Amino acid sequence: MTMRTLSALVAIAMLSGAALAQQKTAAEAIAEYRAMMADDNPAELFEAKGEDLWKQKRGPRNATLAQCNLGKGPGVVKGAFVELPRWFQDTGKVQDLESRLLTCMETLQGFDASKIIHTPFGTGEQSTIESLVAWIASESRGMRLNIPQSHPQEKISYEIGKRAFFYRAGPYDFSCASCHGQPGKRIRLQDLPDLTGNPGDGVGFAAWPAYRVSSGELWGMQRRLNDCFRQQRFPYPGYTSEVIIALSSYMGVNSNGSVSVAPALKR
Amino acid sequence: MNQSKMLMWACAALLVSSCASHTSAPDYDQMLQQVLGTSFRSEGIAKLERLHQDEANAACSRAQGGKLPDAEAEAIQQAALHSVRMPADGKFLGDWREGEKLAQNGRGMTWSDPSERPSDNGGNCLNCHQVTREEVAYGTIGPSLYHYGKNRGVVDPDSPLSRPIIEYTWTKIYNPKSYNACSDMPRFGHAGLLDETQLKHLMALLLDPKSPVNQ
Amino acid sequence: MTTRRQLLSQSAQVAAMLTTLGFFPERAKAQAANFNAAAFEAKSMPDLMKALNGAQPVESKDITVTGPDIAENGAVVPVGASTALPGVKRMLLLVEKNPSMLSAVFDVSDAIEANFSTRVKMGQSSNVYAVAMMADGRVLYATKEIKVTLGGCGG
Amino acid sequence: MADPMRIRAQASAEKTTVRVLMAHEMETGFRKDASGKIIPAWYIQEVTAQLNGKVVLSAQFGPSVAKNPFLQFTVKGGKAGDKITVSWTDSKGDKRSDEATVS
Repeated sequence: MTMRTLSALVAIAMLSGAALAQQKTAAEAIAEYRAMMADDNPAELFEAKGEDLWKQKRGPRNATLAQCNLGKGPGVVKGAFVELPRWFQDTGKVQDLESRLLTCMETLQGFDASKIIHTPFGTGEQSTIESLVAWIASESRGMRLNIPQSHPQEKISYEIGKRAFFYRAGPYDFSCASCHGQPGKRIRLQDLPDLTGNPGDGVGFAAWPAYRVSSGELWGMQRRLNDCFRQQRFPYPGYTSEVIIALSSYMGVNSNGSVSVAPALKR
Repeated sequence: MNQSKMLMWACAALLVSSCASHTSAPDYDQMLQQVLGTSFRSEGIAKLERLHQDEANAACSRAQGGKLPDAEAEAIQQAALHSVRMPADGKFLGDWREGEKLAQNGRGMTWSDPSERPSDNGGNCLNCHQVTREEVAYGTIGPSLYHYGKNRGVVDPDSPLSRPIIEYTWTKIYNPKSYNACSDMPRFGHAGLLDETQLKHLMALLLDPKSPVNQ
Repeated sequence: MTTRRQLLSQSAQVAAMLTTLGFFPERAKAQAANFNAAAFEAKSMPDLMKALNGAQPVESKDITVTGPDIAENGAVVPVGASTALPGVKRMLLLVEKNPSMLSAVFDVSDAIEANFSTRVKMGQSSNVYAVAMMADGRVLYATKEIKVTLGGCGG
Repeated sequence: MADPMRIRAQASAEKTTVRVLMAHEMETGFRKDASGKIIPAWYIQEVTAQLNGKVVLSAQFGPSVAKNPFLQFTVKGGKAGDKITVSWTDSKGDKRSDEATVS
């Protein structure tokens, strides 16, 4: 037992030099790649489309979203994104940006929200929402997250989100915390923000929605978390389901004070 | 839809009895169960039953990343240790080449995968561990496994001297909770993620002196 | 839904299949007037030069190829081709191990510099070439290896 | 109809740097959809750029140019107020043209 421990310790000491040098090169190379991609984020294409869609008369009622209340009053877009999720009196619910957009599309434009909920990501009205969230998030770019916790339901959403974050299950025994529960870790070469605290400006919650390089699509937080649950080997979380909104409350409130850079560019 | 409702009621019923002692503060754990029950649906091979926790996962979830009380951790580890089945033929090492393929393969068990059969699953090792010197795209959630066998003095895996480390490694892959109640690592043998042959290939990757892990 | 890795391996298989059948979807689909379908189907440098009426390429320090050493994702790899040499007619960007190696062709006019950047897909780690076709008939190139890594989450 | 491009043209002392993002799928013809059917190739094949109405660049793209293509090139001279026009034609014959003012 002691022999094994000793040899392991010696091995770690010998290893760290070589491993560190190699790690640094790979990390540097990846940093270089990301720097080359930093400007000219294709998310801009979605932002432009989203702004257009917001102002367009659409849906069965042929109405725009100009009167949509994202939390700061009808039609106020600037600064709304960094205060979501929040509690809304008219629906009596804590809503994130996407569930709130569904409410507006239903009440103002006459769309059937339940139909959109079952529309596959990246198609139909789901792609409308993807462009809308890109634009709405961009209107708060550079602002600090300031997600409210004053309403009791907002506190409950946070507490449920926290428990969902640590909920281990499924064939791999994973929870969100398996990957995002400690600082300084990676999966393959991708850095994993520690989402149990505030990972800093433009990191984690403060980076989404984002343009996903791997699929060439714009992903909102709903889709990001949907794919987390897929990788977690969980069953399928419904679009705008309560667990996703609760997790957003938890991660968002933890990130309060950090600058939002969304829509960012992600792997 | 029906299934999710059923699960919700089942969870609610369970919780009413188990949580009867808590009264004052809102019962967030019960609320979570209700939220899980209404939020998820079965998709492909990823059925709603996957939300069910065994005792170990429930205890580690409650701890929220903190340490479990010693007695609770010990009980989980003992139970895990007892779940481990050593290879039927007494041979622990397969082919490290196959092991390396499994280590690279991060697929398996998602709702977009074709089946839950071990043949459709990868070992996912590189997601969390360094394995060889050549592969730079490795994760760091787990410790580096580079020189795993070499560092532990495994010269001849068949030698009785190697036996303790061989059995330890098999146990660790089969059910990592044997040594760490809240280990982040999946229980590859216990959960039926990989079959015995695949486990042997991973063993060879780590312990065969010819494996790139030990170069 | 398929994963990226499945897609990559499938795309390689499909590419191989199409090659053996001698069938290329893009030939039938060429809609743009000046699009050189043969060049974009070339599998090797000699084939490519044949399609573009170019001489045998010679490596040159005067040509610059830019790109990262490691691409975090093969779906989008930033690459560039440039030279300060006068008399450049055309610049090309090639990815050696893609199903077809030619990614882009830039015709250089007097009004612009021979300096272009774009983003390409790479199915696997490969040499990337910047090629300059000169007015005097010379064909010069620079190359660098770009490693494509496998991703973790969402990969 | 295709979505608009994003064109940025910035003049410095002796040149104008133009950066373009185009909204396009750039399907290779090698990918399969969920049901295993090959998704047909569909990609931008030609790109031209004009400075104040005069063609300064013509380029050809293959299917290996990444989705939502990015292109950067440098025009000799150019000054604030000049017009840069970028046009593309894809393998289905669809076209798109957008204009930006040099800043």
